Amino acid sequence: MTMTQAPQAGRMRLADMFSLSGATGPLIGLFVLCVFLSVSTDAFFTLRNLLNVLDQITVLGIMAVGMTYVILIGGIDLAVGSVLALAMMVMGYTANVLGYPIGVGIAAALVVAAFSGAVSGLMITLFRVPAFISTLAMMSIARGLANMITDGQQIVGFPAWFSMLAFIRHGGFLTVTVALMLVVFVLGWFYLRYTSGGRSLYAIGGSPEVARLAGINVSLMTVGVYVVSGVLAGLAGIVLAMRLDSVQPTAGFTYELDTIAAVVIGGTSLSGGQGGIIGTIIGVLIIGVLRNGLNLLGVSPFTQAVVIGVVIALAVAAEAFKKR
Amino acid sequence: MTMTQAPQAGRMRLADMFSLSGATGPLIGLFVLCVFLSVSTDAFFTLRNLLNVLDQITVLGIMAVGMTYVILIGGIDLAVGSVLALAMMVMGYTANVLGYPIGVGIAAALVVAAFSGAVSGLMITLFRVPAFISTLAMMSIARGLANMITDGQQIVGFPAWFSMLAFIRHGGFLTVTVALMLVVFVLGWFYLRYTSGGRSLYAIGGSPEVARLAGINVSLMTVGVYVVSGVLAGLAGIVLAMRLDSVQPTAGFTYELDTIAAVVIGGTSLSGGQGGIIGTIIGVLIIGVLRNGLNLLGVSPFTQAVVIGVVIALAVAAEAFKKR
Amino acid sequence: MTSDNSPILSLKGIRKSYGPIEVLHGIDLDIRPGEVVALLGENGAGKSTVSKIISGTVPPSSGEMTWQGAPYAPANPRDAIDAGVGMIHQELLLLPHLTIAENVFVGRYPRRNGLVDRRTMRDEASRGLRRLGLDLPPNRLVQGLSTANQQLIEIAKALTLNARLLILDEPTAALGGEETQRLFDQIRRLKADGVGIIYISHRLEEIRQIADRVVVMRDGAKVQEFDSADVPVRTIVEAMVGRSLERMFPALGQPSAEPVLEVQGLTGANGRFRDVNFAVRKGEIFGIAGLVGAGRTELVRAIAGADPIASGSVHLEGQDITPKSPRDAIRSGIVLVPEDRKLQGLVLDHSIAENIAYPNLAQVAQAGLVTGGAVQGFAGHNIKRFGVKGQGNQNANELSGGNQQKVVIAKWLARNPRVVVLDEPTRGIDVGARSSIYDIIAGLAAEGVAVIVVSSDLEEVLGVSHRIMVMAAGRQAGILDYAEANDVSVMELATA
Amino acid sequence: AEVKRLGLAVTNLQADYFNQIKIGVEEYAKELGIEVITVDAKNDGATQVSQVQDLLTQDIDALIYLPAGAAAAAVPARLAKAQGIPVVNVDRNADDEPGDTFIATDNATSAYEVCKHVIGLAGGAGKMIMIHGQKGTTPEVERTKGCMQAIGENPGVELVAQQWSNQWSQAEGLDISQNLLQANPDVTIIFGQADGLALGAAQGVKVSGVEQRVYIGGFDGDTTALPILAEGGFDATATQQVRGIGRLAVDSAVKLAAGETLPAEQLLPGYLTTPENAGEYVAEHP
Ligand SMILES: Nc1ncnc2c1ncn2[C@@H]1O[C@H](COP(=O)(O)OP(=O)(O)OP(=O)(O)O)[C@@H](O)[C@H]1O
Ligand SMILES: Nc1ncnc2c1ncn2[C@@H]1O[C@H](COP(=O)(O)OP(=O)(O)OP(=O)(O)O)[C@@H](O)[C@H]1O
Ligand SMILES: [Mg+2]
Ligand SMILES: [Mg+2]
Repeated sequence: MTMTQAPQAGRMRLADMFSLSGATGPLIGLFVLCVFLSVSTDAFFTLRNLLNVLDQITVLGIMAVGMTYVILIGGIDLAVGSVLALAMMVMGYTANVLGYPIGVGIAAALVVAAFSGAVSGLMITLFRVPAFISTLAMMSIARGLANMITDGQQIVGFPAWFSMLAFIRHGGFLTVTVALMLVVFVLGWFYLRYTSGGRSLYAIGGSPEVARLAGINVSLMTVGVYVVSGVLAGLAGIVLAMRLDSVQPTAGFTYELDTIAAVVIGGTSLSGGQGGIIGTIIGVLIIGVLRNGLNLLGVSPFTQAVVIGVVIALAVAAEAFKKR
Repeated sequence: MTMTQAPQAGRMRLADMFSLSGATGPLIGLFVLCVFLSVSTDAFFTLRNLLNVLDQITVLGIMAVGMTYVILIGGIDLAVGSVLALAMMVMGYTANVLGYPIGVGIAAALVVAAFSGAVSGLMITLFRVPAFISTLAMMSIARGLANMITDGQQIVGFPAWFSMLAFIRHGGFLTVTVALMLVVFVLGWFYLRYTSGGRSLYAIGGSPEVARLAGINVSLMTVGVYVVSGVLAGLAGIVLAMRLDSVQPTAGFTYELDTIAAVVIGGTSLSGGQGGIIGTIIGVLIIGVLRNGLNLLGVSPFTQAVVIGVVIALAVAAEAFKKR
Repeated sequence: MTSDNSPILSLKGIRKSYGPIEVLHGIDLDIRPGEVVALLGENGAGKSTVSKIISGTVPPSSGEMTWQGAPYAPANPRDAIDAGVGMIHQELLLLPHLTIAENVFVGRYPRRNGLVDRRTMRDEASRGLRRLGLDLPPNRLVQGLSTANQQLIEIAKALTLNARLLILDEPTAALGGEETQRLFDQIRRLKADGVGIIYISHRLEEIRQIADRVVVMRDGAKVQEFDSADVPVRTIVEAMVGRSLERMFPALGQPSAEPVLEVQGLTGANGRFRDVNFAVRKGEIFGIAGLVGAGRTELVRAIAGADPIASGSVHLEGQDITPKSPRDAIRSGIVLVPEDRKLQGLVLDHSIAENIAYPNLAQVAQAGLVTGGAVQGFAGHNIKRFGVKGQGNQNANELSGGNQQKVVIAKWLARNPRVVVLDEPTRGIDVGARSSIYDIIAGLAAEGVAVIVVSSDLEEVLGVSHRIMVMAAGRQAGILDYAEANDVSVMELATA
Repeated sequence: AEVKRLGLAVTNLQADYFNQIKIGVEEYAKELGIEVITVDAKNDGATQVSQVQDLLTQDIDALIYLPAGAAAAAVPARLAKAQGIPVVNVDRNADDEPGDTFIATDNATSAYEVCKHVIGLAGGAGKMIMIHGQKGTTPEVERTKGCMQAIGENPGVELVAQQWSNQWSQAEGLDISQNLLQANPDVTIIFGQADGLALGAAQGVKVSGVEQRVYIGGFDGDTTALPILAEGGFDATATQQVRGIGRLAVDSAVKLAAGETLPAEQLLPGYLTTPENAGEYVAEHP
């Protein structure tokens, strides 16, 4: 008995760590997609292209971690795209117009992003405005503010090293931005799986009332989650600034939909309480690979829209079907 | 006792008919907004301008009725803006490229719009794809198809009477498009308040399982609601074509967010089961008056975004506060 | 026992109002360590409200509490938990998508090196469950567990709290006799450890077994206190309802020989019951008994079209009407009063009137139109008929649990069905109301309706049924006649 | 080197102007036997960086780059140059990383001519409304500059109101003109910074029931707007040589790849188009 018990416990733990919680369907989808692309275009399955895909998902990937938390507690954050733009502009303005060091600009950007998240969170908890509406309002406000900073103009002229963080591949492999994304993934996953705060998010998503009765400070956690989502959107804005070597108030338009799609494709339920970071990573990869692959295949942009819609629906439907 | 009973019953019935169900806060908001605009610009409180506002809300108003149903059953329809564009293009293509009469074009447009809604609805009921995702997918697909019809080009050259439907004010008052919107409002309101189908939508929104056990055909009603939402988006597309005297695959971009905002500002709850058409009309008016007023005041678009965000948040927060 | 200890908790002049309505009118209550105080009263008397105030779930409008001599005013459940108050709420509060272990430890995850210690969590949860005789893998999701099992998990959650004061609000409502005894063993153990316990139940026969003191509430006030549980049930009931109750169970009429509902070889799609055959006659009350998890709920849900059927058929008056959906069943005249009123019976944030109208919209409609007045009128009539304490325009979640149950019954009986299936019909219902529900059941039968009653309360099935089918592990173990049915014969079949 | 494969990164195919350039490039390249890979950034700079990365993995020999966003991002050009691939910027150019050559319509001059023309039609005086494109974008800034010059030369013209659109769209043109005419019913001149805005304004004039003749100028010479212009639906536009820009871009790419140096800027005039000469451009778009 003990002999069979021990390895089983070990196996359990591993399975537990990388629990796909509802993301096996998407994982299979990702796999099928990759096989299909490798067969149909030579350019896809090359190290250079795969590293490109990693580069290209950094912004989405970082935002998706925050969005996973938000959706896990049964909320939604429509403001991430605009907060990204606002944070970008704050950074650019602080660094290139006010002339502070870039580090100060980044700090200012993250503070503003956190503040935006906190405002959304407080509207939800204090004033009982549904998350959809409070973050929709914040989306409009943050976009307006981002534009007002420079009256709609972009800001350019960052030092050369800044943009290179997004493009120099250390060890022929990792750019700083990709490394940043990986760190965010690991921290986001670890918090959710192994801390009591992370576990509480699942309880809140399952039922805020049950969580409250169990002594969880639901309001505080909720505000915290929107702050995290805001900060990560801000961080994504800085990464985007590196990728663009400029900051623009129009950046991140409709990114919220991509981000939500990635999270949900990855198996996190919009009704809250179910899902996780591993699934989200798969969701982000599906969207990234799909975009990249359709470009490599030279599919017309109009057809791309149709294909992306169909794949999103299929990925989620496959999971739902599997469950039955 | 009988003497006080009778009038009270009568009062009850009236109050019941125009029940604001959660929209008194927004109604006050609308009133404050109108007073403010009347004071701050002469151009606002004129018959002509108010008729303009009516003209300008036709598209939003028609879509918002369908969206109210969708949100009432606890769903969401992100595809309305794209379905609007697809229906427009189908109408234009049938009438001006294939050369059928406009009536045929309109019929074709509505059939395609209904079909799009049915596909969303079936994805939700049959394949258990969450509404957010299935309609997000449909949004991408419909936009792609709308573009593919003419490879991204607009279509012009409708007969003169077509566009005049949106502009000739019969009796100095009602354009055909505004009349159409009013008819949609009345039918939408009547169905919801006075038929057993309408009541069932509330039950489904309150709890799909309770509704199912109560013998309501939840799947059928759900598909039906998305079909209605699709058809009304198609109708809104035709109204927009009249207003623009042209059809464009880019039309209706991000209209879904406006529509959802109007419905929720009007007191319909995103968690389903609560709300109604009267509230939605108020929500639509708030958005219409706000846009019109900010333009009359010459507010910069960047500041407009901030103001709109703040007003949305306030309108909904006021209602939530009142409830406590 | 240390009954002369100073109280851990005392309440003084606690009042509570919801809007203009005061539902508690100055409650005084002392709980001492190591004693079990039974809190009794009719539905809506205010028992749950008192418990919620103690556990920090709702704030009192006025009044004071002291905890071990110090002033005590919990602002939220966390404060109460930190002070040492544990509570099992009347409504089940489990998170279906989380594992059993996580549910047991929600909000207080065991930690090692600052991280959640999953192994301890699993082991502890497992141990807690086994004490209650439940052998479920702690990694299983709660989703899909029977109500009884969920109730036991809820109890395990409270037992592992290490509380100084434990409030159990109708913990046994969904349990069978054996589970109840295991719970009592645990309560005795806690008592010995000096934990104070408030025990709320409508099963008065339990009181004598477990309580040290009895407090009776009526309409938001404390009306009587007995210093021992050795009080005749009749006396307690009189204190509760303010009058004497003649009898519990009504006299049953004679069913006709003609079968109405016939179930042939029925097997559930998920295999929780297999090959069930029985027939219910016109005017007959057919009880279904069995241990928790025997598959009774699944069986009756299948008959009512709520769950898919793998094979077999359901016949109504000779016609095959095997339902594919609840809609089918309702059309044929079969209605189900479900086990879980919160998830299956009511839209909690809609009004009572609307809830009653939902399955009856065709009846409510006048000339095809459903007006607000018609809904109120229809509901008002049925609210009166079934003695619901509440107004038609009140939201269902403002009612006490027992009154919610009456609304669910009213909603289904309003449509004059031919077959009525009641799954745990008196769960959480007070004695007075319970006997009136039995009267309703007997009345239905007298009108020629075929009635099926599923209950874990043995006394109830025995008292109200013409025949009793006993289920064990998804199979029908036997059908007993009124004459041959008693606790012993039923239990023999159930454990066979 | 010889150009066999060309990458075309377009801002936003939803705008007719860019769509026409794309068609111009694709058709001409086909004549020359060059393969074109087209990607559409849908107005998003970040998407465009990703797309250019994808183009570069496909071994293109030259890049035609129409920058997305309010102004040109430098990174795509930089990425291409880092691989030794020549870059032809079209429509927008980045100051800090200009393309090897830059092709565009002379926005300011053309806008000046359109405004001068409609002001002339109105008799050199009157109240005027301007409906701007997306605030802060290069064409919006340049066209405003050009038109303001024409206004400045005619002291009788009073610019009574202006408002910005977010998407240069007809629906916005209609609502904005309706509202602005509401506040200023005696306006006689309107400049919409794109044909869509002008068409919306024409609709707005029709429905506001103003009595006086209102002269409307647009910009772009969209293929769908020109027939309407020909019938007098509005009064003037600047027809951009979209197909010409496309052809010039391909030629420039071929030359750059062959090692030639080209002027830093190649500005093509927009042709002032009125109902009289619109027919020519409908027959064959420049
Ligand atoms: N949120 C609320 N709003 C208004 N009234 C409420 C609310 N919650 C409870 N009540 C009322 O308070 C009274 C006491 O309810 P409570 O739940 O305490 O009764 P109870 O004794 O636990 O009854 P039961 O035995 O049925 O559980 C009832 O009349 C109920 O209608
Ligand atoms: N979805 C499910 N997945 C897995 N097991 C389930 C599911 N639903 C029920 N079960 C199990 O099936 C067995 C039969 O449950 P059922 O609810 O029919 O029992 P019952 O006799 O009605 O008992 P009670 O209602 O008293 O709990 C139980 O052991 C239950 O835990
Ligand atoms: Mg209670
Ligand atoms: Mg059961």
